[in-house]
Amino acid sequence: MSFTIPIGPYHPALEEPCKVQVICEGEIVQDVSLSVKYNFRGVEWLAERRNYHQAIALVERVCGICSNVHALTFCNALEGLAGLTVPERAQYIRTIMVELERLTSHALWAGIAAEVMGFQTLFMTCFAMREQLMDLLETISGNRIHYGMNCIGGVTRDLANPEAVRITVRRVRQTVTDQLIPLFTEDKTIHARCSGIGQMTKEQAVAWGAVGPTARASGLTEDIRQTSPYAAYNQLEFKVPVETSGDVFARVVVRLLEMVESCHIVEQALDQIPPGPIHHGPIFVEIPRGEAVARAEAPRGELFYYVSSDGTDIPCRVKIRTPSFVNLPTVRLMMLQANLADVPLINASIDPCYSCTSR
Amino acid sequence: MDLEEIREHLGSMEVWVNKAKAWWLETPNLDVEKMARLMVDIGSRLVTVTASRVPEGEFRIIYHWDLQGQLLNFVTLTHQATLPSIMSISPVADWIEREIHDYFAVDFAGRKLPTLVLSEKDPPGIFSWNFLWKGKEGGHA
Amino acid sequence: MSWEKVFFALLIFPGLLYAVPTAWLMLWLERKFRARMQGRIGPPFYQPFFDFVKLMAKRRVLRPSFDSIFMMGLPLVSVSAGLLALALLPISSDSRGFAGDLVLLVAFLEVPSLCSVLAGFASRSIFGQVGATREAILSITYNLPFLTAIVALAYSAQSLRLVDIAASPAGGVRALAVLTICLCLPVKLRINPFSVSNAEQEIYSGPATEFSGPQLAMWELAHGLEWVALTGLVVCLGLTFRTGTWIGDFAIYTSLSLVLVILLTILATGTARLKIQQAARFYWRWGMGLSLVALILGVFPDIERFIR
Amino acid sequence: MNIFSVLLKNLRMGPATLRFPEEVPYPKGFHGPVKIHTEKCICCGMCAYVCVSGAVRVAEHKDNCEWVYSPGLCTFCGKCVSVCPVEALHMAAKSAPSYFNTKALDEVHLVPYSPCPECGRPTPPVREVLRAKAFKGVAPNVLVKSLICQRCRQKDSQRALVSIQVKGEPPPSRSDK
Repeated sequence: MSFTIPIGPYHPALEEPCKVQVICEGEIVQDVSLSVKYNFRGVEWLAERRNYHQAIALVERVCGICSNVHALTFCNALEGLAGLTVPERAQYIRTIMVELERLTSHALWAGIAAEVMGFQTLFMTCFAMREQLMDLLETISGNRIHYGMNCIGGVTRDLANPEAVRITVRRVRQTVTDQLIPLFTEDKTIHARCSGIGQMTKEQAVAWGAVGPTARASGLTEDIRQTSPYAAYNQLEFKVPVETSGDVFARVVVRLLEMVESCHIVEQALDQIPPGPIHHGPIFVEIPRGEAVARAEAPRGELFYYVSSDGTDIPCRVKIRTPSFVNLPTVRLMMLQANLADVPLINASIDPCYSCTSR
Repeated sequence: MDLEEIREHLGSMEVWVNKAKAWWLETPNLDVEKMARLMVDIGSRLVTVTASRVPEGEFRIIYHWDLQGQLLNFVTLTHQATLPSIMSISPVADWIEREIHDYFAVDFAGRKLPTLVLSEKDPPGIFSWNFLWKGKEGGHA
Repeated sequence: MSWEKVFFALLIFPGLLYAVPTAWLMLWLERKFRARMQGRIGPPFYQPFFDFVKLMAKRRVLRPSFDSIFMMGLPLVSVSAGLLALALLPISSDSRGFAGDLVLLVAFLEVPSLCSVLAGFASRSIFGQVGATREAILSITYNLPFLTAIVALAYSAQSLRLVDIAASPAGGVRALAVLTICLCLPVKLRINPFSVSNAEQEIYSGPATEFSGPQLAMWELAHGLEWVALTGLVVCLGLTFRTGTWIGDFAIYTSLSLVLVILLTILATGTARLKIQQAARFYWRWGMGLSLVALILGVFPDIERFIR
Repeated sequence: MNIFSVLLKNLRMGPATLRFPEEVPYPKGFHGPVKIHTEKCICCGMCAYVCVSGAVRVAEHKDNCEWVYSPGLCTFCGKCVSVCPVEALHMAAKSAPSYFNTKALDEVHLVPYSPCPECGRPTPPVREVLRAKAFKGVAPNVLVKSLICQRCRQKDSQRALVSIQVKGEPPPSRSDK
């Protein structure tokens, strides 16, 4: 006897409205249909009706967790269009901000994953660590989320207290290496829940265009920070963690190792950051006619922006391709023949962001 | 396979243009399925497809492909707001084509296009729903 | 047992007047201790009582009359079964019991789980049904080792009276059997790592998904009484020592029950939820193994003597 | 590290959370509601131009300019503060109080116009900060012109054009432009 279980639109395991309709035979999943339309706000449509300065603040609100990288990529596209060079110091500040944001995002994900497994204590540990990062970002930018740091041609605020960043990052790295990595990889109950479920092969990952940690857990090595560097990434050294088993456990490991790498990047950037201006100069930059694309490695994977301009102060077309938009369809492949108990965990393992997906 | 070979294989008379670290090829009559098959065969990944309006009532469609870190953009135009679907060649296109259908009512021939971001009852093509916008262009209402 | 004693046991100690506050105390202790271990403050001690009052004051959801009979009746049955089970426990040395009260106790302890399965199906929610299915499967899984352990205890004491079992000398059989019962506690109380039938992130609260207001309050109370009854059972069967005075027995019984609650909370806080197959495998392997050894030792006491 | 050692550590360290009325101090440079120094404002309307949610609005009247701010609409992005050419805006170091009605916290500030030194008509004020920034190294006789109203400035340039014409250039015909 097969029966249909609607997981969502409102469900304790999903932070945002999304409906995963699961058709089960017993507790074995036979078919899955996804519906992501509950968060649609028409950001692309709205961006065509606002000037560039308003659009930066608007695209920052596509997502609450990876907000800064949205504004950064949009500004990168506009700077490419206008042919601006951004001062070195601004590039480093941007790098530090996106890496801190990646840490925050991965800490949130690790917490949610633990919560979905029913491991509340680990959830609390992750969120206690995330809280330190949020406080740090608040002292840098003035806001806990939606930092508003990027503008065309640079950043709006200088890094006032690099020592505070260094101290927090060191503490976070210690928490990750001493607590999170051993807990996630050695705990028996977590191992029992994570390994061997939600498999995605390398071929499937390529065909479905998976990006970011989801793809890297399946053996792809692609990372936009290395393949086409932006901000200050071409001057920094870092590894890209890759796992080959393609299951939920691999995705856990990839993200945990990425957190360590992010700490490493921030520390390097703090060492190398040059003094100088943080802004290109004039506040109002004329955007010439034309079109440009920009890509960045958001916490969830490759983020893509396309901007076309007709010479006025309002963009002609803004296209946003978020990482979750290509990662979410792969969930269906992972869920087939899985156990009903694993469905929320598989869904959470790709770190889905529904407000990014439907925008 | 380098850029020129791709261009020759597609039979395009245009030239590759480099704009802001990405390569662009404008071909109004691009054979989309042939392009998709070629790109999949050389191990490229479909990043996304962008649609935008052009004055003649048609749509400008850009296929963005990632080839070993390089971004290749194939620009083409729709014919009577229709293009062949590449979903059977590259499964990523499934959601992408559905989203473009929701936004611009562009038809992708050869597949069903259920709504993705809109609810089932809504007519596709929100970018032409002018009744939504009462404020003056560019400012906040 | 005289009528006065029955009423005393049912209504005062260890029945209604003692059990209900203790149930709330245990629910609070579990929440508070878990909060402290997670670095949080946790609720004040009157929180479960306030929760109960608040739920009782909530408006009832209108349902077809037959459904609401079931949905109010099942938690009430569950609460009464918990109280009855408590009344049977041989807490102090002067409790007498009657022949065969062990069988009755086991039956009463199983009623809440049965009610939960029925409630899940009666609620007509898909999550309730999945939760009920899981609860039913688990109940088969853990009852086999649980019952085998009880049988081993009864066999070694040569009696079906709880008092006789509690008074029987300590030994390998009794230790193994009580250990098996301890193993079954987390799954009977539906806490981590065996909170499969009420897995919040998968199927909301399982069988109790559709319950609200006074009905839910009764479920919460029944759950609290399960805590009191099951920890009490382990203390009564595991503790060979009785002080002889009523007040001393009471103090030892209560404090050991609370210690057991804390131990269970540590287990629940330090683990992730297992899948139903993994939970079943655990009980078939470890629970069954332990209880079978206990049963063999109980049936052939010579082996134990031989080992000694 | 074992999970149980984490539990033990948490027990030893005590709770990391706070009970409700207690709160952590706001960091320096926190993005709170926007505040204005009306005596610095030049009514340029930059803040309203960059505001994404329409929380900051500037309305020009005959003899003053109205600066309206709705914290209920504000996204606290700080764009208006960073584009203000005269640093008339800053952000409070405390978050806005909670509200039931988005309009409850609305603030209206009037920036009075100063009279034009030439014609006496009210004109948007010109501040020394901006003059020092924008007219750096300009001859003093031109610097005086930065204070006059737009109308007088138009008249001024027309007068200058006329004086050029007198020197012998043919006047531009209408059809040319």
